[in-house]
Amino acid sequence: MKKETPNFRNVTENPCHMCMPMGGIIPFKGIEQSMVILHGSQGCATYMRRHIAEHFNEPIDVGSSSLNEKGTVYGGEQNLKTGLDNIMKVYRPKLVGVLTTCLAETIGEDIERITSDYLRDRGLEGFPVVTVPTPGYGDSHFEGYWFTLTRIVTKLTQRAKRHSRVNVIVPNISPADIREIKRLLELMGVEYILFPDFSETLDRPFEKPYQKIPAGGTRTADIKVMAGSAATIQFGMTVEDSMSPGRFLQTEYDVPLYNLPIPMGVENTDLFFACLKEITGKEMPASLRLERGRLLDAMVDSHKYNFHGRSVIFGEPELVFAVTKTCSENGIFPVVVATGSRNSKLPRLLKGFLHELEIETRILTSSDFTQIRKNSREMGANIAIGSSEGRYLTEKEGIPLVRLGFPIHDRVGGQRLLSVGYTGTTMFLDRITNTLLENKLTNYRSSMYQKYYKNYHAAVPTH
Amino acid sequence: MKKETPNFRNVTENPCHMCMPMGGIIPFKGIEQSMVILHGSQGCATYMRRHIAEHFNEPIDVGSSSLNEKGTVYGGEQNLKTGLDNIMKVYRPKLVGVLTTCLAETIGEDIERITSDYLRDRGLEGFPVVTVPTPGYGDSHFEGYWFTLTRIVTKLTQRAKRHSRVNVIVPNISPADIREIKRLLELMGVEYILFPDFSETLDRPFEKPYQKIPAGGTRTADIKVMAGSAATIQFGMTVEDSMSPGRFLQTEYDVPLYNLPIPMGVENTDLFFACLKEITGKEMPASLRLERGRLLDAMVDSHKYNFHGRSVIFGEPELVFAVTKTCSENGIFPVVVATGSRNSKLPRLLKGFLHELEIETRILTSSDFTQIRKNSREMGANIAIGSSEGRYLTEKEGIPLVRLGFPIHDRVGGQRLLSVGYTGTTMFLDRITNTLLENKLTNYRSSMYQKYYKNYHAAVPTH
Amino acid sequence: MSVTEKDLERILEAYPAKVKRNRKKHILIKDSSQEPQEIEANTRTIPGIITNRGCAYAGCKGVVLGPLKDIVHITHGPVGCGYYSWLTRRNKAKTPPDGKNYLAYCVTTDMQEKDIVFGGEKKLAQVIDEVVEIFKPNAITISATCPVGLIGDDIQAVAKAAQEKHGIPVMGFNCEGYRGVSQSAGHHIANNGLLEWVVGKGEMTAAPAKYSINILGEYNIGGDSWEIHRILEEIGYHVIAVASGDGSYEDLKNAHVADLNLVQCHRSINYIAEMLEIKYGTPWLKVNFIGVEATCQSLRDMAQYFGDEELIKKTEEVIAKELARIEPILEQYRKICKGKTAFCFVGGSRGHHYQKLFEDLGIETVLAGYEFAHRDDYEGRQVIPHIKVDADSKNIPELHVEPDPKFFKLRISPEKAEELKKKIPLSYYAGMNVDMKDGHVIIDDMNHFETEEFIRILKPDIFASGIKDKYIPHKMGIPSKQLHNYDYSGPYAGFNGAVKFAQDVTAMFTNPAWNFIAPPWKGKPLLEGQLQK
Amino acid sequence: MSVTEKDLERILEAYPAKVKRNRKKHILIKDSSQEPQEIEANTRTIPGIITNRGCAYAGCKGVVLGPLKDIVHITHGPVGCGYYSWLTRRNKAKTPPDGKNYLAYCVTTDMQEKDIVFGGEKKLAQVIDEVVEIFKPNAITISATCPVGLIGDDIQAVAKAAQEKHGIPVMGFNCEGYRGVSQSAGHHIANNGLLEWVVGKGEMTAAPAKYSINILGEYNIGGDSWEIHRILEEIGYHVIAVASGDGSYEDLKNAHVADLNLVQCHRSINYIAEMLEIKYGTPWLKVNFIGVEATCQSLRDMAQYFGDEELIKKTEEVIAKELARIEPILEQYRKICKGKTAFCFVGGSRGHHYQKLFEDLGIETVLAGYEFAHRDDYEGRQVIPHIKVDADSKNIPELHVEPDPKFFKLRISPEKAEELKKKIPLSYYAGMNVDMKDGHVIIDDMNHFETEEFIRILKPDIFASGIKDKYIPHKMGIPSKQLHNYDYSGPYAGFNGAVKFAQDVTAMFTNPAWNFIAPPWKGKPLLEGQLQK
Repeated sequence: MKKETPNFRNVTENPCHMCMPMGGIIPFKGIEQSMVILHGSQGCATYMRRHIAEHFNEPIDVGSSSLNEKGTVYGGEQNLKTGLDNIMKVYRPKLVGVLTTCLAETIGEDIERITSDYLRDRGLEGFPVVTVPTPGYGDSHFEGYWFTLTRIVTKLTQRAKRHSRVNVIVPNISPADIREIKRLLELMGVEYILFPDFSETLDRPFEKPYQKIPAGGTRTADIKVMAGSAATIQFGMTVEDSMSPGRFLQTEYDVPLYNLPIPMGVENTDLFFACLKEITGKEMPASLRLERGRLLDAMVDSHKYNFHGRSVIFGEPELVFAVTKTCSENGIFPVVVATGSRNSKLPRLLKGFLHELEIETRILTSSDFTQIRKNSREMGANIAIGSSEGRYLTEKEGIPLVRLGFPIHDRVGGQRLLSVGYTGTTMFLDRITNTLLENKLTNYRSSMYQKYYKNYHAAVPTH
Repeated sequence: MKKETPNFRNVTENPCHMCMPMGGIIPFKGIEQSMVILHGSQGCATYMRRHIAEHFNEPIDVGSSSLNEKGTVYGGEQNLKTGLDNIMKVYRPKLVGVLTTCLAETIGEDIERITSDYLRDRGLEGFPVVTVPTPGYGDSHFEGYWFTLTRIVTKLTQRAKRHSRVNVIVPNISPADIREIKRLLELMGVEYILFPDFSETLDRPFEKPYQKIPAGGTRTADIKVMAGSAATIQFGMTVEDSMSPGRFLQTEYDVPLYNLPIPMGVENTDLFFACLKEITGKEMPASLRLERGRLLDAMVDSHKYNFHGRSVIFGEPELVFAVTKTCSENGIFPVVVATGSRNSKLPRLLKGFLHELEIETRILTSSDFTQIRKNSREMGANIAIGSSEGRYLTEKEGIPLVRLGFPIHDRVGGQRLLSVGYTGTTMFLDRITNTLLENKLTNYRSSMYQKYYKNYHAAVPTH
Repeated sequence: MSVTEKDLERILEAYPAKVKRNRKKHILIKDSSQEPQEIEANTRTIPGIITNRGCAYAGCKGVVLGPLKDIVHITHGPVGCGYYSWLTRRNKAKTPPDGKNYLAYCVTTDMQEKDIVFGGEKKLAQVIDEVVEIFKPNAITISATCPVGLIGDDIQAVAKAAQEKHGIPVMGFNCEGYRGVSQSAGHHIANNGLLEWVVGKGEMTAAPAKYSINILGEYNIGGDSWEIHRILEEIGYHVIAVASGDGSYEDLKNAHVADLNLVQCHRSINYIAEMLEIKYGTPWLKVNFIGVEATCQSLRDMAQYFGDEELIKKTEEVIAKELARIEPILEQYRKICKGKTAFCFVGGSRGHHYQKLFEDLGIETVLAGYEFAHRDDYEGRQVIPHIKVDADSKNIPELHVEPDPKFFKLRISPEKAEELKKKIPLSYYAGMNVDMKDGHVIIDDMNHFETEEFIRILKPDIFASGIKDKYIPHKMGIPSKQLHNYDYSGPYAGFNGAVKFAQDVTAMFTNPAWNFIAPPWKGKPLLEGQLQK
Repeated sequence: MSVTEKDLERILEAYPAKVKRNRKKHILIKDSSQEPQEIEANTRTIPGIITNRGCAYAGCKGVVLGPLKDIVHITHGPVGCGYYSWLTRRNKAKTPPDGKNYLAYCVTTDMQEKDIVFGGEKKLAQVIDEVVEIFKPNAITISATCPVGLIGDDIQAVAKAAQEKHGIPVMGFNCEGYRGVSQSAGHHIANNGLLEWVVGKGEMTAAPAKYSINILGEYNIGGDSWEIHRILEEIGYHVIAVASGDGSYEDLKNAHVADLNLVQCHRSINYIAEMLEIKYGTPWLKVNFIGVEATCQSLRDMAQYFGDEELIKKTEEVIAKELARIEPILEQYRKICKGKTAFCFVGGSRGHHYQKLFEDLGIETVLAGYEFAHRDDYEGRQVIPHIKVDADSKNIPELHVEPDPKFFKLRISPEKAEELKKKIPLSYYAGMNVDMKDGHVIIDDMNHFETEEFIRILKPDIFASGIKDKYIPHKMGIPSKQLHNYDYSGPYAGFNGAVKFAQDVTAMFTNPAWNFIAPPWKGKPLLEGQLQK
């Protein structure tokens, strides 16, 4: 069974989450020809660009209204308008996102009003500016991501004629994962609107000439008609209704919502296909059945190694949920499951299946790496799954880390990591199994010696 | 520049190659409903099944004529015929391969005559039995593989009406690599006969009921008409003409031969597509151009880590050639390139591009791991690329190993390793780069300390 | 489930008539009312049957010689055989202080076509020279593969000359793959050599400590031998030599001074045990350290042999302590394992030994057999005089030994021996059959086809065998455990090994992947209820 | 290639008129006939321009305070800022024997909405209590982020109370992100605090050894400081303290006893250097350990300062030895680098320093600039009196210091100082502009758009900046080197650093991936000749 371990401390020591506007930037990078500006101190935009760029190895252009002390007193309206002017002129975007920061929120900036005035003043009525209040103290980057999606849909989507396409709303997964989901949809013959689609924009192919805003991203015209879609599939089990774009489309426009886990692991991926079948009536093609079969074959074969795995899984709630499920399916017992978010759905959802495992799982929300480390040690975790920050678990506790999620900055290819669908799950599992094997074989001799040879050696006379 | 380092010793210490019939088994596993029997001691079949099964994690059914001492004196004809009887009865194959072993060859068994007699006696004229003389002392498993392909084509292919399909003949790459090549061909809209196709047979999806001979494999009907194909693309640059199925088809049936390197690395993959364009006139689709662009992007980004790589590459000549090229393209300087095969084409081909690198590369043929290890140490190799046997380079010399090729028995998923095409190359490179990074970061502190801190520390008074 | 004669008939129907007749003799349905039931074993393998048997070379170099760590084992032949027997048995060995542990090395003459045509003796001699120079081993073995015998290379002459030249033992083994009918021939050949060339060559004249023993037929796969050592030494035994897991030339040469030989793998090593008794007077005792009950029984038998009250007491103390420690753990695993059924088809002794361990966990073995055993391994040593030696086995030279004038010493009186034999398996092995239950299947040299068929009928919960047949049951949805290399796990011997085995086996039953083997696109739409809509 | 005024005009045309006017003042085309050329710097960033500048918090906690290893640095604010400044500067530090190295930790109060509404002082005080209990650091800093100042949390009061409670220094820094116009404001705030609360708090009253020095403005990125130490200590210098790479509270509190302060990064640390001179009488010398020639010059300047013949001789010996060692290596790299051109847009000093290293390799810097420098960093300190302090900078408190009654000691006479100033940059920095060649571009606060445009015109062979702008040139086919975190390489300082840099840069030029940037489906069918048909 599992238990929840509260974090009783005031201090956050080595955080496992980032701030809300950080999460809000990513969705805008997944809309075609879109730009984003943060209303606040310029340091916010700089820090976040730095971190996103380091993960994706891409230029991450994010504007800032560069508020200074004067702005804190008299308001930052003029700064934001100037910022918008410059962005419109230099980038010629088709959509602009405006996110707030601690500063703007604390001084009470009304960005919706400011941007409306701006558009009117400049004669740009109808130009899509999406405002998102994302105070850094509000929630974690996870909520920032989802709330931004909801704001975008709220702003752009209009009542539309019913059509047969399916909305597919994805969480902060890798560009490669998004590409894989698109491949799966195409194999199923499902027409879709995938949102947000940063599969090309945040994993840009080398090409000349350089484009300030990369090609790709969900078309705004498509977002507009999401209200008329046959259904919404949203990989957002852990998302609160108030920041759920799928829920919004359901409530506002009666688009049936299938809220699913990220299709990682057999059961979650089956669910995705079952759902597609329910919506479209289409059957899984033979090639996908083969992929599923190969995953099962791999699971059967690797279990002899996997069942030695005691995993600590950390990061954004949605990914953590899917990884925990995948680990459970493979006997890689999740002993610590943690997120820096306050998310309240995650523990409930985890309990939904963890009770079947006859082990203790510690579920940590609002957690930090110091708490995660302590619990990992206590629970004897021997494999960590999550972002690069987990390297401290390796350095301090000798727990090897399988990198997954965001950010990955001490290895290459985080943006290319494939982990969804049957084939992606197989790849993910092979990474896990081989890390367990590597660790076991590296430590094998010393531990074998400790366990079985020491006494023998001591007792045998040397001759 | 590079130099060839001969192996002056008589002893083979930790071999880097296996015997010829081992290589001959794999192609038969890539033909639909085919079985194979080794004519010789039963230990040969047992040992080889064991090794192939451990790599692929699949049942590997290979018959043996189980020759014993009596057979060595009176010949093994009766044993082979009985063996064929049993295989025909129990497996009901559509094709049977007969490979010889040291024993059969040394006592001079004429398997072509024996099997002809057998088919006539049993009234099975026309049933395809492909005989392949593969003495264990003849050549390495690499030559066994190619010679077997040539024998299969020689036996099965018949003059045929010209058609537009393209023969694609693949070396001993992973099932995942074969699937990827098929995906690329399909994206290009090229109709093909891929031979041998063990992409499903040696990486079987879990499915019930169990089939003795798995579904999949090149259809014999397709092999029959390879003589009428528009062209042959053969990934066999290092293959001698005498064992080149592509050369045979060219000489015998005028099928144009495009002998190419394995499509691994930008240049080799470009060559594949250029070749497909030349044959079919078809252009690379946009989606593949994106894949290529992402590979280039990854190459540019990762070079800052890769150029610290000094690689030792070992294994079968064809794979070694492609990997060496890929490493060179990425600044992962190949300092030792080795094969256990006597292959004479490999050194010549390597010199064709290695001269551009201003480094010494040691090229070793007929090599063993003791020689590879010695040369790796002398050349300061810091990354090894090849089969599991290279683990001795890790254990003894601290050189981390990126597993690739056959066999991989100390990690899972060798059969699922994807390394060809633009995307496969990207995955391969990420494995390399991350291994270099892992090794660097693990050893970073101690080496930084050694280089820069030691003196400082010694000189500073402790206070 | 059980197999009826009718089922058997139906299975064998797939074969040609002659094969059917042959195979039928290798398969028994245990029926204690019919005892003794005779089984055919150690006869030629049928060609084209996908057997799991290996060859004489595999038995000689691969099994018996290979684990001796301070010896460099040269495979004389083309490259394959050496490569394929390179560390594949997972015999573990601790490197001694002098560093002489060559197990990680595969050394071969890698014969080429020209060597076949012109003979390989010269190359072999050169390789020996190089090996001496590179490794400075305590001894060298040469194992011949198929072509060597055929082309007439005289490896014994080369060995003799090299031994004189280098002053270390150089031993030739004519274990060409075609000799005999399975690896069993190789065990025999290896054992003859070890007895002739190694045992008795040491300087010791008497046991260096009380309760000095040898362990024969224990190969330290996955560390088994280390666990056995741990237990024996805690009780107070002194192990002189092990043949051959974590063994060495240096130890084995003094094996003649032990007071008792334990025989773990009867099939592979009984030759040596017998000959040691004749030559040096050391009795042998059949033991089985696989399984908790079996281990306890073996320890008690050993104590009985020595008959010392202190030893008996200490034995019981150790057993009690170990059981108190492991039983609560095993009990947890038993909850899951209990009532399950197994196939146990392994080697030449494990097929029997592991039944005991399965039994400890409440798992019943419903089919068992050996790859390369002889009739005595099934029916007990009493049948040995009645076994008809076939042509293939006749070709394996028999070593005839006599009491050693210098070292022979009667350890126990003939009377005492007779008395003990009534209580403990001294110089005796009763075979597997006696332990099998009525209705269960005993099968010799089971092949892939039969494996599949018997699984379909008996639907075992676990299949224990090796890597070659591992994936057939896997693909049929049955967990499959390699008992040759333990799936890179182990040790499985002794008390700690039993716990490890219980853990591994339980994990196989609880592998959640099995939950998915009924694909969701077949059967009822079980997922819809889960869709949050 | 060079940029003409017309080019410049064309580039700036893309901006709204007001922005164009503003940006034009930040860009110079060097023209020595026009000297002095004035540049605008350290003024407000234009909103919506994708600047590379950070904020005051980044400069204070991220740059100056962060590397002090025995202090726990608490970020008081919401979680982001602490997270984003967590080890991202790659300041290396060796853990001292007492284990007090907290660089790997990110500690924050992680303010929540309720803290914003009700104030965060109480939580901050609790966090300090916990930090003291968990870490037992030598000191604690508190760095405030944006909301803290706005909601009126009095971190100084909290710090003071905590200092009294725990008996260790607890220092509050009001470095809210909106203060000043860039991270430069943060440097100033941090330095004021360190001077007021740390330096002079140690027990030392006199330098413990001859040639005792401090190194200021050296952050040990990638191990730079260690290489500098290696050289200095070989010559015979004794380093008291470093501000702040691999530095510590324990060292810094005795910084007042040094006889000379070296200033590496003029921008971030000149405040401290000046104040140390006023307060303790320690002169400062501008040095540059980036580049071989620059390092030699700096070492010679130092020796001149002390004026000791032995020291001068030893300095020359060390220089000669090092050059003899590294020059042959550098010569190899020069063959590839020579004649190439660079952009060098970094920080507040590196934009100048690295030009020297590029020059060592034969690479000409055709565009250079700083993110957050002031006019003196471009034009030289002589302009300081003429700099118009704008409203934003006025808000940063100025610390006014006076000679310390206890520790002030004149190190050299005013006459000697004047004499030295003619030869060495004592208390002086001449700025970057003087080293730039005519026609080359000097640019302040360059943004992504300008980066792209200038690359198109000047086509440099290498672009040196940071991670945020790294991938623009990459995507344009230009190698790009991060000089903030060195792309996880380094050190680049001193002699060994120069070799490392040469190696890294050469590798970028020879990256074979560039060969493929002209895709084969465009242009001539170059591959067909290679097809073996």
